Amino acid sequence: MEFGFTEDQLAFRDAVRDLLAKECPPSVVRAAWTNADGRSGGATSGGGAWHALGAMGVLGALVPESAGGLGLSELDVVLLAEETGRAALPEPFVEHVFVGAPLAVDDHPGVVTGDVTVTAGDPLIPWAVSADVVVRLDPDPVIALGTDAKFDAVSSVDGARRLARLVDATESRPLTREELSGAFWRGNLGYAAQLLGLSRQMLDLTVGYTVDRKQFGAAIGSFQAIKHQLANVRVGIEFAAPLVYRAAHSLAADAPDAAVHVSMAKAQTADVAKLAARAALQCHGAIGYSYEYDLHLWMKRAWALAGAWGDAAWHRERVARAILDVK
Amino acid sequence: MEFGFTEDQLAFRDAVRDLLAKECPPSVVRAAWTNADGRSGGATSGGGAWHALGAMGVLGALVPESAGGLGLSELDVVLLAEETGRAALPEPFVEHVFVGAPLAVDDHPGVVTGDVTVTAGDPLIPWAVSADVVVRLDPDPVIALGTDAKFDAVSSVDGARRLARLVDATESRPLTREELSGAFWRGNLGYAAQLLGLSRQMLDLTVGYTVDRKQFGAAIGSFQAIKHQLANVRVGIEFAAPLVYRAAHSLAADAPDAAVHVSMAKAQTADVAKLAARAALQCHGAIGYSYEYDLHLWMKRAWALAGAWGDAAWHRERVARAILDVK
Amino acid sequence: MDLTWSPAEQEFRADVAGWLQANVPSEPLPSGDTAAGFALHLEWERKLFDARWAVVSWPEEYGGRSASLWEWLIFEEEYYRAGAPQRVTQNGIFLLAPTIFEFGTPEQQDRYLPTMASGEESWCQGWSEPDAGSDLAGIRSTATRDDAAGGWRLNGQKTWTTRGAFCTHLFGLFRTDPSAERHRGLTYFLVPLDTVGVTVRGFGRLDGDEGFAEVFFEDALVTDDLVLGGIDQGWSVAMATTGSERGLTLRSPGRFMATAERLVALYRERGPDAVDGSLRGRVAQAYIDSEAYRLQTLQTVTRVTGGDPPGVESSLTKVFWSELDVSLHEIALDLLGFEAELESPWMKGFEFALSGPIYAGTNEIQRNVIAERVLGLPRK
Amino acid sequence: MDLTWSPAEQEFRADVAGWLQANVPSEPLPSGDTAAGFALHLEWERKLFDARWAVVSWPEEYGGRSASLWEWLIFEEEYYRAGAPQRVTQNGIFLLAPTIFEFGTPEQQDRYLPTMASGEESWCQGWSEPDAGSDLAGIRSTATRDDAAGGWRLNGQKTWTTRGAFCTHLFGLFRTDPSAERHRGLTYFLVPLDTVGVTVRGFGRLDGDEGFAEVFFEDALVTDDLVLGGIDQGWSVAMATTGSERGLTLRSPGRFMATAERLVALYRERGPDAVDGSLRGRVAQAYIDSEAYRLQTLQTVTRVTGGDPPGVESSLTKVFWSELDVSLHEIALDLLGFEAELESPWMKGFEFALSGPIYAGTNEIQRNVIAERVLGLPRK
Repeated sequence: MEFGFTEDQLAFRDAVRDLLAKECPPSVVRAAWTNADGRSGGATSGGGAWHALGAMGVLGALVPESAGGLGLSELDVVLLAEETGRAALPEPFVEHVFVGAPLAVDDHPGVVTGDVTVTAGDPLIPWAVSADVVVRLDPDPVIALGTDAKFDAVSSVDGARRLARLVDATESRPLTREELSGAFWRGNLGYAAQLLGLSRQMLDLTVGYTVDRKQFGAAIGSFQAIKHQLANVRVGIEFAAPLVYRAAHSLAADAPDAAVHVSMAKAQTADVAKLAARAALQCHGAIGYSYEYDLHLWMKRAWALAGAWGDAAWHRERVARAILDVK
Repeated sequence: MEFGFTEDQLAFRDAVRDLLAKECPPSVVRAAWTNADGRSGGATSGGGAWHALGAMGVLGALVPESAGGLGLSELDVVLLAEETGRAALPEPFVEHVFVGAPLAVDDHPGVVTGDVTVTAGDPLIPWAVSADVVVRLDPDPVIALGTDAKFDAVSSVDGARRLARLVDATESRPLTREELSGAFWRGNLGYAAQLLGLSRQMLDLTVGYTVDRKQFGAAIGSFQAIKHQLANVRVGIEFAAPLVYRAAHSLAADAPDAAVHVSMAKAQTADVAKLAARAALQCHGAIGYSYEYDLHLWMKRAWALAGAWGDAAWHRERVARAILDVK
Repeated sequence: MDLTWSPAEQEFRADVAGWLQANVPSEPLPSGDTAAGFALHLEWERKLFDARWAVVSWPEEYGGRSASLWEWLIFEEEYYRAGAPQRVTQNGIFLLAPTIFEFGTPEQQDRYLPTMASGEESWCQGWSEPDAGSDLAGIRSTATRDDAAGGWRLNGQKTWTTRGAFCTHLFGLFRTDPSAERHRGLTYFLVPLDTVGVTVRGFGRLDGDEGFAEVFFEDALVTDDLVLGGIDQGWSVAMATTGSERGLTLRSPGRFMATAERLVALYRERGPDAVDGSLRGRVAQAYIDSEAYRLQTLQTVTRVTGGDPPGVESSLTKVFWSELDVSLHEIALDLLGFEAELESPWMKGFEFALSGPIYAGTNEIQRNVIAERVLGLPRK
Repeated sequence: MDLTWSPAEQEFRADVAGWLQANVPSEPLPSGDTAAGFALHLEWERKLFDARWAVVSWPEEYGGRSASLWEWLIFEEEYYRAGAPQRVTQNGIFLLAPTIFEFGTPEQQDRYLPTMASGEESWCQGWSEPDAGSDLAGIRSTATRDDAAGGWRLNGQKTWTTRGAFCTHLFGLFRTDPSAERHRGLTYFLVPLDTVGVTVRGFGRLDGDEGFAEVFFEDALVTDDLVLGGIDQGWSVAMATTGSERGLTLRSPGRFMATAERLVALYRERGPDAVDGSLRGRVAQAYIDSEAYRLQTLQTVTRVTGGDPPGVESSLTKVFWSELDVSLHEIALDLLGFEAELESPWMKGFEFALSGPIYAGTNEIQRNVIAERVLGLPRK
């Protein structure tokens, strides 16, 4: 029995964290709200962070070595997704690395480097227009492999997450049942990890602010009303993280309960991210409510991912079916 | 439009409050846990408070004047029930005044003075064994008018509330559909009012304790963690009370939505009483957890009444049916 | 207790409802917290004013109908029920006007009230400063006597000024006695925003609208007739205003009843297919809470009409309505499931609702007030 | 990451489960917090000890099996799963024993550990005093040097002493340096309750059991060999103990997993007919939380086994398990509906669960610790 990550896994996480600190500071997230494609590279499609991740091999991490990838498992990349959440990376990271690249690599070897970008949706597809390959889980699970896909764009509360519905694509193939299932649970694991990272960052940001901000002659972080809200967020994070890591292990090990474990992780992280967002905003007060302050960039990503691919209640119902209904 | 009570109604409340302060101090509530019948009179059946209420006419308040009662309405007595909750009166007050006396008075004129005690249950009947007349709402709505009723006693968490199920009674008559409905909603109104009074008393007790109790060199009531818990209870009470009073008005006015209004009141007061109990215990700490301290007497009554005759979720579902389901 | 409306009140309601039905724009106006939307909202305000619906509770001479509190409640219920536009003039009408009625000179009343009611002049609130948010007593902006110029020189900065970038005037507190501490030595000023030395910079809110502004003062001269109440009396004058903000006038039950009704409609559409079995009970609870809020208001109005002024209990109200508003929108978003993240009135309303527990005294401050001034717990 | 148990661990589990299946009383014992029940529980403790299951993680010489933390977790899982009796000796075994192992002399270890493990001597905790509850540094009970008698004279009062009326010994803090303030000048004593000058008065708990005691000291003489750790070193010695109380050893995941399983069984019986649509999701959430608690413990044990001592993070654990325990029971009572008020293991368990957020440092204190020592917020 050992519940922890290997030195290699932690080193990989640290490398990605360092990369994101350099390539994806908050200014990049903010810029993505108003640039052409909502991604990290400014006006051009595919950003600086994206290509740097590609150069590191991360974008093909789950692609078999035989196809040019790193041949890693969900357990090896779960911490990377958490880091991209912490950075609020405006890229289809989960959609590409966890979902799309393994499905598309046979047709598009460029997914390994990120020269070809894959995205995925169920049914709302983020960064669909700027992607090269699109996976749609619902309705009619399909992978659109060519350039003829047509979209209806819709607006998300998260300005970077350029959403669309896939309307039509002739150069496409249906997903097999197995591909669909794998894609769905891997994607949910990735979102759970990102929600965890988003929660950590919202908490850190708020701790930093409340230590500095003075009112009534004291740092507001010294008041119990602030302390206890943030302590509750910290408790929530503490008891969400192991569910995420266990789910990654279960998927990697192809455990029979893997899907239920992912649902547990997604339900818990969706709830804690919403709690973190609410507490962070309340403890910030008016400054958190202003567009110029960064908090809302994280908060809105959290809101979006908490509902995507099944919200907390949906995933809890999956758990309920597994544990409550007599088979 | 006027949302308030008349001078007469308030004076009646004050008189009952004074009576209970004298006849039903906490020592009487505590004694009822261990005496023979669980009531306010010590070893004898029917306590001091009961006869005093009878002498004041309260016990026949809803009985028509033609039958010797005061001929009052639910609106006139709702505040009295609230006071009996505040005092945790160990008597079948709601069961007798709101439910049973109007049903039994033709056979037993003594209900007006309390010489005959009526109780009621759905299906668990409090103080059944010491009562003279018993109303059972479920199963088979029936009023047992004679002395041959047989009971199965069961134990409540509230040691004063001697519970039983009615097993058999030959001297009885079935309730009409109208009697049943009236009894059920009037009883729930009475419980809602008692829950409100219980909540007020638990809050007052806790405010008193936290003002006095010092730890870390200060009254614990000066800490935000205590203040905010108790402020939340106070808010809850503020927005439960008007629902109770409106429900009383609706029953008195025979309004078409009266039953829904009672359900709103019961749902809200059950929730706020549980909140008040939890906050009161937590803010007291260990002393609240001891049997010798009075808080638990109120807390357990609150737990019992919160679940009796439909808990908060049951009553919310009644509201849901009325407002959500397209008729 | 009498829960019926009098024939006169019913007639008043019918008048309001009839006029609104005939006049409320069929398409919602763009947000009043944008420059373009604000202008369109002012047109609507003018229309309201011309029909004498802008300030129903004011005396006739200033454009009102001397409506009772009951009639005001009825007006608000119908206004929200009709889905009529947001009142972009509300900071003036609901926060400043009560103060002018109480503390203003007759000249100030005649000068400012009619133009405020018509929307010809629009007012924003200059309370908060970068270092004075929850703690308003920490205000640092100054007003220094300039006898030569015959007035006061304002210096400093206000911020989080709602719709400040679109308004013509600001009301706010400035420190006139620099030696006084905290709540003392502040004075309440009325400031035209086109005064030389005043600079307004709009900035965005959470929901993307440019609803906030920073206002900078550099030796801006305001004359003596722009002082409201006495010199150094600003705190007590302002408290009367914040009393209004937190009290009865701003958050009418009609707003939450209308939202609850929309939530019920959404539930009827979406709820029966929802996986989440808790939604039904949560919708019912939110509806019960909006009823509770309405009834508690009726109780308060009865008391106030009977001569008992609203007091610190308004902190109870603030906590309740602000949390109810968040809850109503959260439930709606949960009903929307994965579509919750899409642009919609519910998401926009949710973002707005999140400001409720923050502005006009955070709910943390309100809970302190409840604990100390309602329950009697020790300050420290 | 490896989430499988080794063959040796599986064998250990089978041994535990087999023994428990053969030996756990088929009828639950009466509450161990009553005099009669306590005696029956001690018989059970003796049976555990004789089979070397009483203190599995202790060295063999004191009756244990030198079990690893993993094996201890397995033991606890099986113990709760089997519905085996409450451990009435737990305050000694889990709170005092770690302190004796760390600070006791060899003589103290030999004298007290074996009799504690067998239940021959039973220990209660003398921490709280009437004026020192959450604020343990406010302890006023004194120990005064009496050279003539060759020891210390204890005076004062302890209270909220769990099972104090039934135990033979007490461990607790007394002030040896009256001039020292707060945490300084306290000494940790081991006190036989039959010492002359010690009076124990049992009193009732919320659930009606006589589980609490007050202990009065009047010039009670304790000899030097009853000092644990150094004179005036009591606070740091005690903190090691409270570290255990709050940490890994007391609240094993097995307890909450077993409760969650019982809740699932109750839901299967009652849930499908329940009117309350939220119950299904709440049961699932409580199950998820008990899983989260188990997994977080695995994470911690991995870290501790790797040499990293458990730290202030134990405050996170305390808040979580105590609220989870309340929640598990609240959901069960909601499933029971109007029958919730009847005597039942669920109501009894609920009453007990309510003590969780209070004892061993209230959750308010724990949240302060989390904010200050985990998050780094300023103390004041």
